[in-house]
Amino acid sequence: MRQQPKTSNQKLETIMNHSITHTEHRDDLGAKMGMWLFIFTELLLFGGLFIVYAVYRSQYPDDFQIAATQLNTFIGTLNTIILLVSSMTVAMSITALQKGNKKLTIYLLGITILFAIIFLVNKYFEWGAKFHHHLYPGSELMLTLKRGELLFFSLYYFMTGLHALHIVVGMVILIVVLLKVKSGKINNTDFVLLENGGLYWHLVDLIWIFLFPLLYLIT
Amino acid sequence: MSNGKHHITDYKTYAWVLVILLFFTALTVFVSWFDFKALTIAVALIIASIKVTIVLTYFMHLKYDYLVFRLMVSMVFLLIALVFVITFFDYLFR
Amino acid sequence: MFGTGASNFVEGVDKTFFIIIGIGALFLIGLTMLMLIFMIKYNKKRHPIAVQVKERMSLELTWVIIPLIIVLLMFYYGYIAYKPMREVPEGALNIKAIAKMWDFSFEYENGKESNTLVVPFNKPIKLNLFSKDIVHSFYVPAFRIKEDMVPGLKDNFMWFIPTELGKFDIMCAEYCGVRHSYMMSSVEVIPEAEYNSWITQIKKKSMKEEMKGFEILKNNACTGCHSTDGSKLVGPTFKEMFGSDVTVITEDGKEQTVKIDEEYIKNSILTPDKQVVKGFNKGLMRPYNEILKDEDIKEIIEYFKTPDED
Amino acid sequence: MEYSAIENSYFKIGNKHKGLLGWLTSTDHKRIGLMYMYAIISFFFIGGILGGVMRTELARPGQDFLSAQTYNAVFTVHGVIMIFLVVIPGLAAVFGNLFMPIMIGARDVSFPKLNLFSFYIYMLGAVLAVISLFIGKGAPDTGWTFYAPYSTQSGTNVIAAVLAAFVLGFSSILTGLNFIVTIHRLRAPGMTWFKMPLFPWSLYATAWIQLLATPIVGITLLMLVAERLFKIGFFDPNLGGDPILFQHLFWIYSHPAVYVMILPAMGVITEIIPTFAKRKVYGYKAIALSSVAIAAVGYLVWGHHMYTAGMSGTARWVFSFLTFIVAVPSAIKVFNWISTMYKGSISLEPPFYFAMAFIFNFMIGGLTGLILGSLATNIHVHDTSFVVAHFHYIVFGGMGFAFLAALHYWFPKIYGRMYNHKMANWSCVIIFIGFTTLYFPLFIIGLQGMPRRYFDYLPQFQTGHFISTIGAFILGLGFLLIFINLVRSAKKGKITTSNPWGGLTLEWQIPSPPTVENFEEIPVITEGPYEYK
Repeated sequence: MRQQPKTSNQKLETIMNHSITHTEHRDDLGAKMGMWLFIFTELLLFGGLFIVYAVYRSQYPDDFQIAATQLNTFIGTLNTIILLVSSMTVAMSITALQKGNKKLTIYLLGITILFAIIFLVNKYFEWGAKFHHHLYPGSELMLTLKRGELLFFSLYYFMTGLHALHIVVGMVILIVVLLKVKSGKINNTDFVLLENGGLYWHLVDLIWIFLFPLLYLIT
Repeated sequence: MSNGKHHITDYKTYAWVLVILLFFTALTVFVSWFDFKALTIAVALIIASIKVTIVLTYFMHLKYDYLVFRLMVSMVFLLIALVFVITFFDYLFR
Repeated sequence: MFGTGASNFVEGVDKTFFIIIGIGALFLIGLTMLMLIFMIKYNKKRHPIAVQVKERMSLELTWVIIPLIIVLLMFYYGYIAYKPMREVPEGALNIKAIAKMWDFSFEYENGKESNTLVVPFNKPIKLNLFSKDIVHSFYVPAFRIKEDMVPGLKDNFMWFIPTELGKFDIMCAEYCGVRHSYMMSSVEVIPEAEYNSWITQIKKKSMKEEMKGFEILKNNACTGCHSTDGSKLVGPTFKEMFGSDVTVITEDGKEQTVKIDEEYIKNSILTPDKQVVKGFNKGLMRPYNEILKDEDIKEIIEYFKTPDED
Repeated sequence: MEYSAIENSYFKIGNKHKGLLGWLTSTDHKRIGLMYMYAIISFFFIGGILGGVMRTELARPGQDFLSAQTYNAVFTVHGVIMIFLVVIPGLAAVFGNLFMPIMIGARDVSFPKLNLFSFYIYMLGAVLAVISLFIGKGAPDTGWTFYAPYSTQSGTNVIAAVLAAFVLGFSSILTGLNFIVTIHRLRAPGMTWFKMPLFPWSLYATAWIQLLATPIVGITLLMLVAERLFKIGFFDPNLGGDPILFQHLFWIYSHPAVYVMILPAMGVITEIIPTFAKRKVYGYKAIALSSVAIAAVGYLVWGHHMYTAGMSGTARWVFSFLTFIVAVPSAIKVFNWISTMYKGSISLEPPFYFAMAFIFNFMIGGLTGLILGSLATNIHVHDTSFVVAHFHYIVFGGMGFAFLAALHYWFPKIYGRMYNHKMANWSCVIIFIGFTTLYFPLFIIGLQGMPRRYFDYLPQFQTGHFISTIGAFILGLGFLLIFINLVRSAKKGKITTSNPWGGLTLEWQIPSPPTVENFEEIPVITEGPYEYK
């Protein structure tokens, strides 16, 4: 039913040579789809945590509110703003590259990475303060808390910890992207890697948008 | 196979999107000072959902990308919502 | 096929079973026959040229709708037979069933305790289910009932009316560790008059069982692995243990003979794997250094020191 | 002339490296698929031997040659290996990798390097699983379900086993991701969605489950690890946690995981029947869409593993209802398979016998599944050997037989050689008899109240257990026969033509074994995949 030419030996040789130099054919849309699918798994990963949060919040509403007052809303808000602004800069970097402005692209990516570092520094101080007050998983103090408060702080550490891990990963991705822009591997005709790096960074932002009110603002 | 259509978004659009997002951030912080009783969490989640939709649409280019991406994203969010609802068939009626 | 049936739920469960298995068997036999017939009748030898049959939407729809109706029917029967299991009649007799690794115990309304469940014939019984450590499951095959015993879960219950006199097995149906398969007990269904006299006889605890040390051993589920009557379980028995000499195997695999004194008992509670009595496996007991306080260990040693009365 | 096909195939020609290194660094989907196959078959034998050890211990009541602790470790490791290392990657990673790209007319998957990477992640997970047996305080003894709070307390090596499952999940996700993009992007010109063969269709549905369900168990297992390390208290009631929540999260993944196993199996059967009946698949669209329906509804029925777990009454009937709904698309497939045979011209070759055995076993598995889905009867048989029998009928009688069917179906394509048909037919019969003798008695003693995961049992269950153990040995014999037949034929079997069964899907239109790039020219598709004339 389908026309499939019989393979002869000479032709095989050409196939063989072709396969050894095997240049993967470029499929930007496929690459982007792959990134989106990966983002879905990340969403589901955090989705599992949000289910845990929702269940315990429904079981211990009062404890959760009391515990949340101990979090620093100011740092939380600040970090939200940092992430939103960095989301914008990374989105702009794509525009810059599309317009052929390589310098601006690098500049904008640099700013994004800088924001990521500031976010982590903030997080460090925030966690550090809690540790200073002996409020960390496994500490004596934690075990004396009310059950709901204990769960709140456990979730707080687990969720923000996992999120911070994603920030670090995102940062690494952006650094790689930045270097590739610099070397010209990513340019205004082939920039799907930049787009994918940006998508990943936005994912980090998406998750924070939910984490922020659920952890910091329910007082 | 085409390598996707490329829409170039202005810097200005992004700046406006950021302003709107910051506005909603301020709003969610602001409303958290009031007590809406049972609705508190709903209000916070509605604002967060609006923000997430904006990020998805503009920063993540869903508005300009292929329809299939939009379908997939909505399917995934629908699925997460369904899993929540079904899990709570247990916890709300225990 | 089921063995005995001895509660008010047996009829509903068995009926549902036969409805589902009956319809299922009909489909299984019918489709298998069809498969075999086709394999023979349309074999290449007999039927060398295949006839391409046109799809018919109506047929396709038929076998969506008919199975849908059948499964909904099955759901319905399963549901109505199950529904009464969660609706306890008023005036049911309340008994507390407590699981721990690896036994069941029962507490009656007047404070009496027992290791086998004793219930009056033909009276509704409500069991309130508790677990002290991990998830267990209370299963009486003859009654067709089962419910997990979940630590920390409030208002967990099951109920039944025993409809036959006699003794029936209780088994733990949720995997719970080494002695899972030995976590059994039985329900004794006796006539109501007999029950009424049984329930009023509360055996006085022996002096030794009143001791605080024994209470601690029981609450930490030590007695699940260490018997107090001399029988060999997962760990050595506690009976007449104190002061005796035993051969132990140390961490580096050497054999040693030690006298069981206060020091040894304390070490065995805190670091159980350091000196394991020969003939028993290491790694089965957790270190209790975070759970038991020094006072508790003292009480336990006091208990071991006390000789048995009889 | 045909021998040259083997010389010029992906077997002999790889990338710039030669020999073993050429395999280990190959991004060719066929080589990766074959490496998966060898790994999975090895793990299947390890898992099978563990199962045999268990059955032997259970031949009579009382302790025979295992201690209770060892027995518990054996069934845990049997479960972990069989579920995470064998049946979940099984058909998708082996035959999906080997044939899905060819069947849709592509040269490879969308991300070949990622494909090789997921193979290595799989191996890493496998190594972790094996390590968990030997380090620390002994092999894990929690059951493959890792139910909290036992798993947070057990002194054995739970963390390594849990991390193994986590890593393996990651491999599964990446394979799923790769397949979805491949199917979206690399179908040959003219191959619309409804001109795609049904095996890729089933893989597409499977891939979505892999992608969307696996992260949930990933995070759950991470929480379990955190709980063991830091006393976090998510699932420990003493710290306010809820053990039932663990079960919810665990089954949100692990129920759909059953469909990850069975959907590709259904896909394989859907390929085999039309090829041997020489008939167009009856109800192509119904089968394609029922795969998607099973994936979608199947995601939402996890609670039927928990009817007796202490869930609310409402949740119980909701889950029961959804469970019965998901039975319908499975039934549709069976009806369509049998209708495809109607008025066909059936050649009774080994793959077809395996496919028939699959349908029979799958029907028993499915119908007993209805008993488990129904609330009233579930209460009685939940956590008994009835459940054990049921899921082995689905996973082994279903997925396992489909794997064997696929192996015998595509064997000539993979190796370019044919196996001994008579021996293959005999091994099919022996395996079927062994399988039935092994698992059918478990239904009966389960109904009589034999709980699962019991090291020892009451005397009334002895007959059943004894017969079952005999079945295990017959089954082992059958596998030995298959193994001998196939290993011998892979090396020395008769050289075969490119299309020994007369199949119409694309993989039969290229040489056996395929060349490195599959197609010299990407074919243009004009009609559906099963247009027999």
